[in-house]
Amino acid sequence: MKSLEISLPGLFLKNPIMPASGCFGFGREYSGLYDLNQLGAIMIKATTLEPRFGNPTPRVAETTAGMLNAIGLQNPGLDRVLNEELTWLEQFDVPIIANVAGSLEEDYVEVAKEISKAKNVHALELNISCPNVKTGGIAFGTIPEVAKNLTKKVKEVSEVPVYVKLSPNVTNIVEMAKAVEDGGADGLTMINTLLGMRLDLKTAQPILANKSGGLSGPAIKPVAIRMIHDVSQHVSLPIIGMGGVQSAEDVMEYFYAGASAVAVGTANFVDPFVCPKIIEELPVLLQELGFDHISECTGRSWGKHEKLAYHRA
Amino acid sequence: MKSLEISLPGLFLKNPIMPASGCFGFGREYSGLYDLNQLGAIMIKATTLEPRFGNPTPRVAETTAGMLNAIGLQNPGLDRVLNEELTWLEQFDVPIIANVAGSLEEDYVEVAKEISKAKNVHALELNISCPNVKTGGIAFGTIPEVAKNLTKKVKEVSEVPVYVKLSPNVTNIVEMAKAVEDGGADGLTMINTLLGMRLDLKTAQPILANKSGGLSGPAIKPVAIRMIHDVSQHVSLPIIGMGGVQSAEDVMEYFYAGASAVAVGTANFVDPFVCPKIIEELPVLLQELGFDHISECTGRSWGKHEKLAYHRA
Amino acid sequence: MIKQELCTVVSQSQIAKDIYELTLSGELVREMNEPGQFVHLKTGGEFGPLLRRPISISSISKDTSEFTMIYRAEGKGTKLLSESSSGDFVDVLGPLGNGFPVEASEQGDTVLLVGGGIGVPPLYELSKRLTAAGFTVTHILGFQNKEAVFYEEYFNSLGETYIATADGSYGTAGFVTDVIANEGVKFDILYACGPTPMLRALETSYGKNKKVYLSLEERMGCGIGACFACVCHTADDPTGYTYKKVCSDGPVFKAGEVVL
Amino acid sequence: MIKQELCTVVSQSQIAKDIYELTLSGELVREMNEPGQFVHLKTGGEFGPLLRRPISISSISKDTSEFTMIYRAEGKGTKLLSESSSGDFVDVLGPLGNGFPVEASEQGDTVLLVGGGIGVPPLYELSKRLTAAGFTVTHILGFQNKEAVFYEEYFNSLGETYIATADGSYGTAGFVTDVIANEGVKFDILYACGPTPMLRALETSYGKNKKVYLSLEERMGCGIGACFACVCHTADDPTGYTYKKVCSDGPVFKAGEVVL
Ligand SMILES: Cc1cc2nc3c(=O)[nH]c(=O)nc-3n(C[C@H](O)[C@H](O)[C@H](O)COP(=O)(O)OP(=O)(O)OC[C@H]3O[C@@H](n4cnc5c(N)ncnc54)[C@H](O)[C@@H]3O)c2cc1C
Ligand SMILES: Cc1cc2nc3c(=O)[nH]c(=O)nc-3n(C[C@H](O)[C@H](O)[C@H](O)COP(=O)(O)OP(=O)(O)OC[C@H]3O[C@@H](n4cnc5c(N)ncnc54)[C@H](O)[C@@H]3O)c2cc1C
Ligand SMILES: Cc1cc2nc3c(=O)[nH]c(=O)nc-3n(C[C@H](O)[C@H](O)[C@H](O)COP(=O)(O)O)c2cc1C
Ligand SMILES: Cc1cc2nc3c(=O)[nH]c(=O)nc-3n(C[C@H](O)[C@H](O)[C@H](O)COP(=O)(O)O)c2cc1C
Ligand code: FES
Ligand code: FES
Repeated sequence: MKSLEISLPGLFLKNPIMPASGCFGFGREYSGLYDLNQLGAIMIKATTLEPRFGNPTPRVAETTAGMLNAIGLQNPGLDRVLNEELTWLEQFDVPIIANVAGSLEEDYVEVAKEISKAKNVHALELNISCPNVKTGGIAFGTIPEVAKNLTKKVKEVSEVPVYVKLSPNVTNIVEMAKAVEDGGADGLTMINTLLGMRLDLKTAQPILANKSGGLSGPAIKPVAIRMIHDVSQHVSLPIIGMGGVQSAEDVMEYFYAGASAVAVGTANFVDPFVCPKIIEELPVLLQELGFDHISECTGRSWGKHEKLAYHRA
Repeated sequence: MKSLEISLPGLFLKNPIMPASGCFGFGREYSGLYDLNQLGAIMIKATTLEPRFGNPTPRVAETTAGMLNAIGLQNPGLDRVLNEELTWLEQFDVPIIANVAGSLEEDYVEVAKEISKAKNVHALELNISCPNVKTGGIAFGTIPEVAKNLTKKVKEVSEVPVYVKLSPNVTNIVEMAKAVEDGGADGLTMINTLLGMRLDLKTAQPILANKSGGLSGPAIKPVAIRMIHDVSQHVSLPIIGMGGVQSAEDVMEYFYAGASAVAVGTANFVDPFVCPKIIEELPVLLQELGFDHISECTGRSWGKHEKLAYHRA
Repeated sequence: MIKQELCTVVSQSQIAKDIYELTLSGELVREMNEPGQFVHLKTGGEFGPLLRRPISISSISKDTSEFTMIYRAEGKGTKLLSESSSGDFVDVLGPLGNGFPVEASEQGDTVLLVGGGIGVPPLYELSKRLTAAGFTVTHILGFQNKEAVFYEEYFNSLGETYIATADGSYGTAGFVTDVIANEGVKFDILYACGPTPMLRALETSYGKNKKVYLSLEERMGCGIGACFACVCHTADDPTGYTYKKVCSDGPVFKAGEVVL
Repeated sequence: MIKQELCTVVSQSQIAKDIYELTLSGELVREMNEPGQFVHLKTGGEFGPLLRRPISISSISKDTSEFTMIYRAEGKGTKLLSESSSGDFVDVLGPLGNGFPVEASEQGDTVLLVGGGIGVPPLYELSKRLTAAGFTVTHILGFQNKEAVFYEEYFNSLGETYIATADGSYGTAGFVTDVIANEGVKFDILYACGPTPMLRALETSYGKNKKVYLSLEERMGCGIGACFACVCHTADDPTGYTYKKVCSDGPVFKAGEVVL
């Protein structure tokens, strides 16, 4: 499908659809359901320096057209991600985007340095926006200067392009985007989850053991579209958009807003085959709408009609 | 229904249910459908000094489990609200909460001063959070110091208690709440709408003429609950909660989070009889859950079990 | 008076490409007195799309307490609605708004009804009432293409009926305004419903010299006048703050009353 | 292998207060090999609640390609599911997880099955297989009250069956553990499914000396092991970072394997 090929810093994507970090593990489970080679890329679960168990359960709760999660960055740690998960993923011809998380700057830097050396890791996704960890995370994702410095430090060590994942829980998302652009980011991914909470009718207590969690799913799509629409006009970085994507139509909306690729999170839980389905439907929809190539759609809502060439090097 | 009576600064409510500002006009239309005397209070449409036409249409768009609006504070202006709408509302034995908006500090102060003199206006709701006006609005709702000063100025002239309506579009809602508490606010109302956008599949353009709008409805409820849960533990002001309320169960969740009354917005469009329905169902649900009085529910999610007495005077 | 009621589906059938005819029965039919009013429908129950959908009433049968609508199943709500079948319930709020003034047609007037696409339906009840009152009524109905045409026979049985299609696949090729010009259609009073560009063209050509009534469309929230979603400027204050609400002041306005 | 399929409702009926028995047919029944596995159901289609609901398989009929579930209609999803009737479709993902190991029962073992509330259903298929394999099976089933009791006769026909109700309105008053103590029930191997406090009590009393298998419940996202929603600590590293996923490593674990 030539009409879906997209080239972004570090990434040549056969199509612009990829599972979002944390919603696809390291791909093993979904590989039992369909051929992962169909995917444009895979954003693997956040990796931290040390293994993490994450938060107590319950870790998920349903909301109207959304869900809350407070997984708490559970992952087997850098070494096992490198030696077990990434090596396992080598069997697929799919670029991996490694989601990098931590509590301290040093952690981020260390993980970024090592994981960016992996053969199939073509880009990093710097997770400065996880709402579910008590330390560190929040300042990185909400204070422009802190975000910029972290980006800079990570850029210094990373062997692949660095995308920074923005949090929607800020007053001014454009300011955050500009800060990480200044810090040398190669791209943005947005949005991470909105902070939310649900209380149980009978116990009056939060359903999540962690009390609050991150809201994802269709409910947040309009928030993401607004942010991408604004950010894409103020920075010159490519954006991988996400938040409530469930269909090829949703993908189009993200492109129009200013995205150059799209990640699918929560929808994988609703329909485990959603990614290949969207990949199949997208070229048909493109044609119906009169486009030759998906890249023509990026930024259409604000008049960016020409094809985009992002490669800097 | 004694079990639903709530007393808040300026307000003696026969029940804690009221239509939210902008979702009920000045009550005329709904008065043709049911007896407005059933309502705990009415939050009337934002009033500005001068009449305003608002934004071009389309002004509303649907999203999954939510809607966007960009009405742009259309209203007939202070004089006509005073002389036509509020006098008309005098026929009902229902306290009115007047939503006060403006572009400049002086406007807010002037409107607050005059409208607070109206016989049936028992409290003001200072709207520092409307996402749909280009000037003024945003700084008032996102910069703590600015919000505090505005609150102070309005408090100086208002003849009734002042509730400040907080915007969810901020990094730190607790900081905003504390600022307006410092400014002398008597209470908080939260949340206003989240900024959002929808794009049309065929035209690639925003559906709203104003491009972005405010997201309301069930989609945003978890965001509101989280914010009220956090704010209610850090300020000692009573909170009127809102965002996606559709049922008596939703009302309970708001009380558990820390609200002392609840406003119903978007749901009025879905079911114009939703307010009286909730008012009817609430005492039954309360009893099922084992409560004698609704005030026992406020703040239960974080352990505030005792009855609350808010009156300061 | 406006009522909310769970009405029963009497029948539903597809009558053209993506176009459905839905007949409901309910007590609120008693309240339906004018042609051109609309109802606000909740499609799909608790888990359906959030907002109601405004749909015009296309015919009213007081005897049987039934009314009919014709709509295009295009988006989520109307598609869901098209799945309901006889015996199902539909949550209806209505009747809403002010319809076409039949009484504006005076003895001897030649009446022209112009409809475009899903603006055609409310003209049916209007035409029935006008012809019943003895007026000679001409209809010009515009559609995208042949597949989209509906109710031609129905209108034909009430008066002369011209069909125009944008792609020329049926009837006259072009717009309804082309038909008026080409066929030299004469009239004293015009009632129209359809896309805004069509209404605008009609207003420009005939608004000054004829009696012209136009039914507008706008995205709605409440449908009853409370939310200010559907306002338009008045013609005498086109950039000021006076306004009309399409849902409760309209949807039918006299040409020259509001800015289209 | 895990499949996703639109299965057809063969029958649905209410069998106790808020409790429904739902039989579906579909090709994925071929993949159902162990008692105690579950399926993940999308209730209500596109506009239903977002997440799937995990429900245990209570019996499997390979001949007819049908399987049965028993569930409590309490929240939005299960209530919606209870409205579907024969001929409707239900979107099923499954079979999921690892069930009860029938093969852990060795010749001569006396088998005890303990179920609490909506933990009872998966024991039915298990009991059928165990009795078919010649084991003597005793059942102890705990419910809230008389109205909530279901499948007593079914279990009775397979082996001795005790019922306990929390409010004493039927059978023994109290918990399933009281029944074991009071009736002096003897067993070599125990399979249980029900609320965590019940499982914990059983593990404490018998986990060390008997073969005990427990089926856990946890809120789920994906249901297939990808999202880390449903993890629990392993018993040998109760505060560390080793874990098991209830959905894909469980839901059945050997007592002492994970922290309840
Ligand atoms: C007074 C009035 C009378 C109408 N009468 C008819 C009729 O008789 N037959 C008919 O087919 N259509 C009629 N329409 C248009 C009809 O309301 C829309 O086609 C319908 O709401 C679209 O809903 P959807 O679920 O298909 O689309 P979606 O795209 O799912 O709708 C999303 C949202 O946008 C709104 N919307 C989308 N398109 C329109 C539109 N053109 N006008 C107003 N709101 C829109 C919907 O109401 C909903 O809130 C009328 C509109 C108005 C205002
Ligand atoms: C492996 C497994 C097997 C199960 N088997 C059965 C069965 O055979 N029969 C039966 O009646 N129930 C069973 N349950 C519990 C069942 O999943 C819940 O009762 C159901 O999900 C509640 O959905 P709802 O729509 O009624 O509630 P809602 O309150 O609308 O659910 C909201 C969300 O919370 C989740 N949730 C709520 N309660 C539970 C719970 N107790 N366990 C897990 N998730 C929950 C739902 O899945 C959903 O995501 C099982 C649970 C698990 C984990
Ligand atoms: C269960 C779950 C786990 C997640 N884990 C991560 C994570 O580890 N790292 C990360 O950057 N984002 C994580 N996210 C956020 C998603 O990648 C995505 O940004 C968000 O869910 C919005 O997309 P969606 O609405 O399609 O789910 C997680 C989301 C969910 C629902
Ligand atoms: C159409 C519309 C108009 C609104 N107008 C106002 C307004 O004038 N002033 C205000 O403070 N809030 C206004 N709001 C916000 C609501 O009062 C409320 O805070 C918000 O919609 C969340 O509640 P809901 O989800 O129940 O609608 C408006 C909301 C809607 C949907
Ligand atoms: S739709 Fe609410 S005022 Fe017209
Ligand atoms: S539910 Fe997703 S890992 Fe178990």
